Amino acid sequence: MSTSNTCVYLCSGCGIGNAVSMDGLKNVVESEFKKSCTIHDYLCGDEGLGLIRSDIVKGINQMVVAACSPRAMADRFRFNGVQVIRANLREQVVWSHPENEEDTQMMAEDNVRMAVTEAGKSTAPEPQLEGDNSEVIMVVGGGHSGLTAAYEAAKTGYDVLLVERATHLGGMARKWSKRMPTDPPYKNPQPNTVENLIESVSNDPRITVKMGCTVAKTSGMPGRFIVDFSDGSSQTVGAVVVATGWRPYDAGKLNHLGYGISSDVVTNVELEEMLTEGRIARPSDGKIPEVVVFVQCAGSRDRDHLPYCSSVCCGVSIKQALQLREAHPDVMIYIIYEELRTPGVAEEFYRTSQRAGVIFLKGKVQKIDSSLGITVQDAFLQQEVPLKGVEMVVLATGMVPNSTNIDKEAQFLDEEKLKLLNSDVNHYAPIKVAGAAAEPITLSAETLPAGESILNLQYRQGPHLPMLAHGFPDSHYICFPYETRRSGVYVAGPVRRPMDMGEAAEDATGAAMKAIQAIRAAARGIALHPRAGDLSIPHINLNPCTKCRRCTVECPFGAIDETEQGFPSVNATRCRRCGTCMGACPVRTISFTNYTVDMIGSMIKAVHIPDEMEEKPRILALVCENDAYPALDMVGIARLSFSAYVRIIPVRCLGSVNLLLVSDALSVGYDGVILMGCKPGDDYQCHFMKGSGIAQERLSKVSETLKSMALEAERVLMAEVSIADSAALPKVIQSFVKVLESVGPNPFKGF
Amino acid sequence: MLESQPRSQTILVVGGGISGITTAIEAAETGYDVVILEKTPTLGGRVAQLNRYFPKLCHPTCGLEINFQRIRKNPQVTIFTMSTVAAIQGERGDYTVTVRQTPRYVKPNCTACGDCTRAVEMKVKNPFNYDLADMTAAYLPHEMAFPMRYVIAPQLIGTDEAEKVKAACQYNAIDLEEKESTFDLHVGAIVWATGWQPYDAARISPYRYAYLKDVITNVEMERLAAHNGPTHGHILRPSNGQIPRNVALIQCAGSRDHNHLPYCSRICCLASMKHAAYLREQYADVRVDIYYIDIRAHDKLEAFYRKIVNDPRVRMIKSKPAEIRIGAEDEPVVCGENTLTREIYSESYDLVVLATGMQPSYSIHGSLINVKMDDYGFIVPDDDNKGIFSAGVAAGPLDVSMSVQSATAAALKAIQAVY
Amino acid sequence: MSAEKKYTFYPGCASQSTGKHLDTSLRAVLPKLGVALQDVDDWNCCGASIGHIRQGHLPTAALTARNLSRAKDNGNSDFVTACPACYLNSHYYNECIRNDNNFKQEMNTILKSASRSYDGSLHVRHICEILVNDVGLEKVRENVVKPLKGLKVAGYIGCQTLRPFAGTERGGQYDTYEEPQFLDNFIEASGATPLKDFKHKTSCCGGAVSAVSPEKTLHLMENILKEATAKNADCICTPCALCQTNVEIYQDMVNKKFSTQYKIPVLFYSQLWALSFGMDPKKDAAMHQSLLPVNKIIAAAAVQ
Amino acid sequence: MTYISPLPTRKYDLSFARWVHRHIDGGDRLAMCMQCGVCSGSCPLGTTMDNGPRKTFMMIRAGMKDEVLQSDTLWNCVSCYNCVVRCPRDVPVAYILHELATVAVREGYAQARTAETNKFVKGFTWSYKIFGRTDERLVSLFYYFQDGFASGLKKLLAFRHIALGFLKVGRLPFGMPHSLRHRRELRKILTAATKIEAQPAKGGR
Repeated sequence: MSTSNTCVYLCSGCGIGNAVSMDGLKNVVESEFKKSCTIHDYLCGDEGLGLIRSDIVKGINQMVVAACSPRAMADRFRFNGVQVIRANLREQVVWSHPENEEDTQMMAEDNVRMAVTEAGKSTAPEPQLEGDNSEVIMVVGGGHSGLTAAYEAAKTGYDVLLVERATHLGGMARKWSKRMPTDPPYKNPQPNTVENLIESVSNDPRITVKMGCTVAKTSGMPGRFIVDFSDGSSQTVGAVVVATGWRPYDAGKLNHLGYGISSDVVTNVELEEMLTEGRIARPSDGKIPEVVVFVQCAGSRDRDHLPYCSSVCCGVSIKQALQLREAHPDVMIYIIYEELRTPGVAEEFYRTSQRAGVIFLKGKVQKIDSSLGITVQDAFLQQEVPLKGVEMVVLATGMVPNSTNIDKEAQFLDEEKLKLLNSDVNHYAPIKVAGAAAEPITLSAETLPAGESILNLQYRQGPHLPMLAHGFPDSHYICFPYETRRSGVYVAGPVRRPMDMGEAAEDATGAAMKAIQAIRAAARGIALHPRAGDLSIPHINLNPCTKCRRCTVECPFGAIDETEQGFPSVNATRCRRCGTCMGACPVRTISFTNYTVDMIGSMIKAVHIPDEMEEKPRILALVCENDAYPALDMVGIARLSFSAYVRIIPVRCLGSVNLLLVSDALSVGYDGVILMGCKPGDDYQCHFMKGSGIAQERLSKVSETLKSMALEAERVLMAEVSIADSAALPKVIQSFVKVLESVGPNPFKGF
Repeated sequence: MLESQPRSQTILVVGGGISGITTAIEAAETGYDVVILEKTPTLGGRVAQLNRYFPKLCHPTCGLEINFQRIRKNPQVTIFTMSTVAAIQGERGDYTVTVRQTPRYVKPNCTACGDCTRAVEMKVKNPFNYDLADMTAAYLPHEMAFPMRYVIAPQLIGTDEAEKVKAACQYNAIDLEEKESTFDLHVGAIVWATGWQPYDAARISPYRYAYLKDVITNVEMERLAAHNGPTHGHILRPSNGQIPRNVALIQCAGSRDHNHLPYCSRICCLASMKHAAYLREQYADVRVDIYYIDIRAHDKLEAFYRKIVNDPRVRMIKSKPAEIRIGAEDEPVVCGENTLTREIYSESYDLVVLATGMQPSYSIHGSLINVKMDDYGFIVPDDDNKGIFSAGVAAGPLDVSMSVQSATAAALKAIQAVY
Repeated sequence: MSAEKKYTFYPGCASQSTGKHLDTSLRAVLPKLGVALQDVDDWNCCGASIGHIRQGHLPTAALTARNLSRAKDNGNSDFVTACPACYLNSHYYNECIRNDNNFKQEMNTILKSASRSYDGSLHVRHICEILVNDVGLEKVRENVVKPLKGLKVAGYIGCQTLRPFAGTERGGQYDTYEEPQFLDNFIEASGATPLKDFKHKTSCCGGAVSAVSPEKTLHLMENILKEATAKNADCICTPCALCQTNVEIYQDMVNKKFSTQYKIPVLFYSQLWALSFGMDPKKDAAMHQSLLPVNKIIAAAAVQ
Repeated sequence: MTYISPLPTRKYDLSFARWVHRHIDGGDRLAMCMQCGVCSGSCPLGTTMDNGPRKTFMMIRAGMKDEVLQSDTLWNCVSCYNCVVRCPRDVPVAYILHELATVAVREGYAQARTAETNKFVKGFTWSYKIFGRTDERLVSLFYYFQDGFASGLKKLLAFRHIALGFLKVGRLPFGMPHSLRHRRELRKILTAATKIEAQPAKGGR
C-alpha cells in the first residue's frame, strides 16, 4: 500500500460559497486534519481542473473534492492514478438547507470531516489477478437455444464446449416441422432451420460438442470454473450458459380433456411429430381427420396444473392449424381458447389463420369423452354448445422448464442448503398489488423441482441456480434480465421463461454476450454488474475469524465457500462487491481497501456531536448509494429541504451495514440512526437481491443491543426508500426527528 | 468476423433509451468503444417517463441510475445528445456516419446550478410530461437528466429574455449563437435503438381524445402518477383537478386495428393492469373498468393479471368500446357492446385512459438513411448491409425486459462486426 | 372569376320528389361558385343502399354501371352527386370496378347486353367534398350579400355523407367521421352561426328504417331535435335529403310519443346559401318546400 | 334461383359459413372478425336488435343458419356505416348484413317476409324495375297495400298528413311517374345481371 499524499479542494460554486462559510470549512481541513486545502469558485471549470492537474503533477495521489454530489461531474473529477473522494456540499447541503444558518454550516463542516476521514482510511484498490483463466464458454444443452449461444459465441472468436445430455443435437426443436414466423411479413410458418444450425455448430472448429454427457459437478468461479462431466472428463471453462430448454407438460394429468381416454386426443407435440413425418392420421384408425379441435391452455393457466401462461401455445396451434389446412384443405379446424395471445407482430399470424378459415371459439372445455364428444360453453353465443363429429383433438400443452435433470435423482442436500435454496422458490410470482384483494387462489407451497441439479455447483449455498416461481431460474430484474445470483452463469431460452424459437435465439445471443463479458471481466479482475469495473475485493483476515459462517450464508451471490477447516474463502470473480459479508461479520474482519467497517466507523465518529444543551440532535443516515442516495440528491435538485440534523453516509448496500456501526453511533452520542434502503421481501428492489432483506433481518435483532445499552428501540429506523421518493423523503426524515425529540436526547452524549 | 480487419472498431448506437443504453454499456463493459447518439437532451428515453414497471411496480429510474453509474465509470462510452443520424456511408466495419446536432445553447461546462431557470419567465411546453404542463424556457429535462446539463428552448433565442438568461449564468456556459452542426463519425457497426412513439390518440377519432379533457393516454397516465410529474404523483382529472371516482382503461386503442396499428403492441394489457394498481393504491374506493379484446399476460405475468382481476373494485369487460361520447357535463361516456352478455352499455367516467400502442420512432420520422424495415416500420436484419442491427422496440413491439434481451443480443452482433 | 369547372351530375331519384329543394337550391348556387353541372343523360335509379335486397348484388351494381357508362359520355372526369345514398352506392361500385378486374369484366359483360361499356375511369364524388376540396369557402363568402346574421343553425350531417368514404383517399379525405367540421364551416360562410359542439352532428336519423318503421327510430330523431332545441337553434341544416325528410316529417310523431313541442325547420346548406347570396327565396332557395315554418329564416336574410 | 345456402346439420358445421364466405359480397372478410364488439356497440339500433352484427357473425360460424336468417338484426340496419369505418379488421359489416337480408328474402325466411323494411324495399325495387327510377308515391302505395287493402288503408291513414304535406309543397309531384327514355336498355342490363348472379361463382368485392 503506497502512502497517500492528499489534497482537499473546496468548491464555492453553484451557491455553496453563498450559503456556507468557505473559510470555516477550510479551517476544519487545515486545523483539524492538517491537510492542504484549496478553495476555488468553479472547480469543475477549466481553471479549477487545471489547478488540480498541476497539483497532481506535483505528486498528490489522493484528493477530497468537496463540491457537488459524486453523481455529478464524475467525468471531470476523474484523474488517472488518483483516488478521488467526494464530499457532497451542493445537493445534500446548500441546495436542501437554508443559507447562512449555523445548522447548514455545521452540516457542511461535518461532510468535509467525514470525507477527509474517509480518505485517511481508504486506498485505491488494485486488480488482483490470480490463477489461469480459461476463455472457453460452456453451453449446457444442445437444443435451439444452446446451439445458438454456441454458434454466436464462436462467431465472436470464443471457443465453446457444448454439452448435450442426448446422443444428438437439436433438442425439442428437432421435432418441429416448421416454426412460427419471425421474419416479415409474419404471415406463414417458416422453415425450421435447426438442422442448418446443427451443421454449422458441428463443423465449427471453435466448438467442441460432448453428446450423451451431463455435468457431474462445477466448482470454481467465472474465468476458472472447473467442470467434471459424467464421462469422467474434466475441463476448466470461463463462463457458463445454461440452455436446457423445456419439456411438455405431462398430458397424462389431463384425463378430463380426454388424454389417455381416447387415443385420438393427442398433444401438440405429438401432432408436431406427425407433421414432421408428413403423415397426419388419427391414432385410432389411421384416418385423416376431417374435423380437428385444438384445446388451448391445456394444463396452462390452471391452478391445478401450470399456473402460468406458456406463451407460445396460441401461436403453435395457429401454426399447426395452417399446416393441417395446407396438407388437407378440407379439414375443419376449431381452436377453443380463453384469451388469444398472439402478442406483437404475431397478430398477423392470427389473421392468416382466420383468413385460412380456422374457426376460433372462446370458451372453456369442461370435458372430452372417449368418443370425442366435446361440450364448450361458448362465451360469445352464451350457450353450451356440443361439438359433434370431431375426429381428432389436439391439446395445446404448455412448457415446463428443464431447470433440473429429471432423468437423475436429486442428490442429498442437508437441511441448511435445502432451506437456502427453497427460500428462493416463491410459490407464486412475487408480486404485491396495492389495493388488490387477497389472493384467493391457494397453491401448494413450491419446493425445488425433482431431479438432479444441472450444474451441481459445489457452492456453499447449494448446487442449484436460484429459481423463481414454478422452477424458472429467471432473473428477478426487469432492467437486467441476465443478472442472477450466480456470477458467470447465464440462463437462456425456454428454461428461463416460456418463449418461442425467435425469442430464444435472441435470448441465447444475449446470454453469449454476457458470458463473453464475464470472461473478460474475470481476466481484468473487475466486477460485473452492478458495480461493473470495481477492483475492490473483500479481504478476510482469518486470525479473528470465529468461523461463524454468517458471511458464507448471507452472501447473495454464493461467492464465499468454506475451507475444510471451516474458514471462509472468497471466490473473487463470483463476488459483486456489495459488502454484505462485511456487514455480516461480527468481528469486523472483512474489509475492502476502500470500504471497511473501520472507515465508516471513523466517519461516524468524525462528526461533531453537540452536547445536550445545544439542543441540536444528530441523526446518522446510512443510505443505499444506488437508490436512497440519488433520491436525497434529488431533494436538493428540486430545492426541497430536509432536517439539517442528519449526517449522511452512502453505503454500497444496506447489506454491507454492520450492526456494530449502529451501536458505535449511539455510543458516541447520535440520537438516532436511520437506514435507508431498497424494498426487501418477495418483490425486492435491491440491486444485490438479498442485501436489503438481510439488513432488515439483522435490524430486527437490534432492539436487544439497544436494550443492553438502555436505549429506546425507536432510535433506530429502517426506511424503505426508492429512487423516486425524493418528494417523500423530507417527511420521512422529519417524522423521525419528531420521534427522537419525543424520546429525548441520547444519554451517551459527551461520553 | 470480417475477412479483413475492420477499419473501425467503434460501435455506434442510435438512441439513448433503455435499449440503446444497454447495447452501449454491455459492449463497453466487454471492452469496446461505443458512441451513443441521442435525439433529446438526455438519456433515458421512454422509460425515464414511466412511473413504474410491471409487474414489480418498481421505478424505471432505479435501473437507469445503475446504468448511468456504469456509463459514468466507463471511459469507453461517448455520448452525443441532441444528435441524429443524417447520413451513412460505407459498409460493415467501415462506416462513415454524418451526425446532425441541434443546438442546446448550453455548453458542456454547465454545472447544472439552475441560475438560468430562475432568470427566465418564458414558459414552453414540456415534452417530458407529454405537454401536460409547462416549464421554463431554460430547463433541466428532469431531475435524473443525464448528462446533467441545462437546455435552452429554441423559442427563447432572439428574445430579450435570452440575454437576461445568458447574463444570469456565472459560468459563461450559455451560447446563444450556437448553430446546428454536422460532423462525421467513423464506426464499424451501427445499432438502431430508436425506440417508439405513443400512437397518436387523436387519430382514433371515435374516442374523441382531442375533445375530451378527461380522456388521456397510458403514457400520460404514467406522468400523472409520477412524483415528478405535473400533478406530483396524484392521479387527478385533467378537466377539474378532482379525484376520479370511476375510471375506464381501454385496451387496444389503436393497436390490433387495420385503421391504425395492425400489430399488437404487447405491453398495453399489462400497463393497464399496472394503472389499475396505481389507482387502487391512491384511492381506496375508486372503481376501475378495463375494456379489452384479449388480455395478453404471457408467462408469469399471468400472476399479475390474476391479482388485478381478483380485486373486487376492478371489472373486466370484454369489449372494444365503439365510441366515447361527450357527456352532459363534458365527461367521457364510453359506449359499446359487452360481448359476453350482449349488453349495450353507455357508461360515464371521471377519467378514461386509452392504452395506446407503440409505433416505431424510426418509421415516423423517416429518413434518407436506408435501413430495411417491415411493413410496420420495425427495423429488420438486412442481408445487404451486415453491419447494421436493431435493438429493442426499434426491432419490434417488446416490453422492457425483452428489449434489454434484444439490446444485449444486438451488442454481440455489433461486436461480431468489429472485433 | 376563374373559369367554370364542369362536372357530370347525377341527381338521383329523391331530387324528383322529397328532395326537390336540395336539387333546386344547388342548381341555383353552384354556378355562382364556378361549378357547372352536366346531368347524366337518361339516368336510372342507383339502387340506393338497401335496394339490392330484392335483386342481389349484381343487378344493383349493374344499375350503377349503366349510370356510370352513360356519365362517361359527358366527357368529364368526375361523377358528382348530392345524395348520400346515391354517392355511397355509386362510389362503392365504381371503386369495385376500378380495383377488381374480374368484377370489371363481369360488369362489362352485363353492359354489353345493351351495347354499353364502362372502364372504371370516372371518379365518383360527393358534392360536399367538391365544395371543400375544389371550390373552397372563400368562393362562397365572396357571393354572400345578405349574411344570415343572428341565425343559429344546428349543423346535422348524419351518416352517409361522411361514412364510409369521407376519410378515405378516394373519398377525398375531407373530414373526420366523428367530429367533422365542414358543415359548420358551410353554415358559417352564410353568415349564420353554427351551434357549438352539436353532439348529434353525425348521429343517425334512422335512415331507411325511419321511412318504414318510425316507431323504432323516433328516439334517434328526438335526440337530434332535443339538442338542437335545447341549444336554441333556429333551424337544422343538413346535406342529406333523407335526413332532411326524416327529421322534418316525423316531428309530429316525436311530439306525440315524447310529449314534446318540436317545430324546427330542417333545411339544406344550399338553401341557406341561396338566401345569403340574395337569391329568390322561392325560385332559388325553394324555401316554400319546407313543411315547417321558415319565416324567421327568410327574415334573417331580409335584414340587410 | 339455382343456388340456396346449405342448412348445417350440426353446430359449428362450416357449410353455411363457407357458403357465406363464397357467395356473399364481403363474406370472405367475415372470417377476420375477432368478436371485439365495435360493430354492435356502434349501431344506432344496437339495443333494438336481437343479436347485433357481432353475434350474428359468431352464429354464422356456429352454423346457426335459421337463427341468422330469421334474425331481426338484418332488418334493423339503418345503414349508418359506423360499423364499417370502425371495424378493426376491415369487415364490411353493413354490406354483409344487407346481403344476408337478400339471402333471407330469397330463401323465404319468415322474418324477411314480414319485415317492414323489406316490404318497403319490394316497392322500391318494383318502382325502379318498371320505371327505371324510384317514384316515392308509388313506392309508398305499393308498400302500404302489399299486405292487403285493409291494412294498407290503416297505414296510409297513419302517414296521410305527411303525404298531404308533401303534395302541398310540391315534393310529391302529380302526374305520371318519371320514366327513362331507354327503358329497354336498362331491362337488358338487369336481365343479364340477374342471369350471372344466379351462377354459383361470381366476383365482386
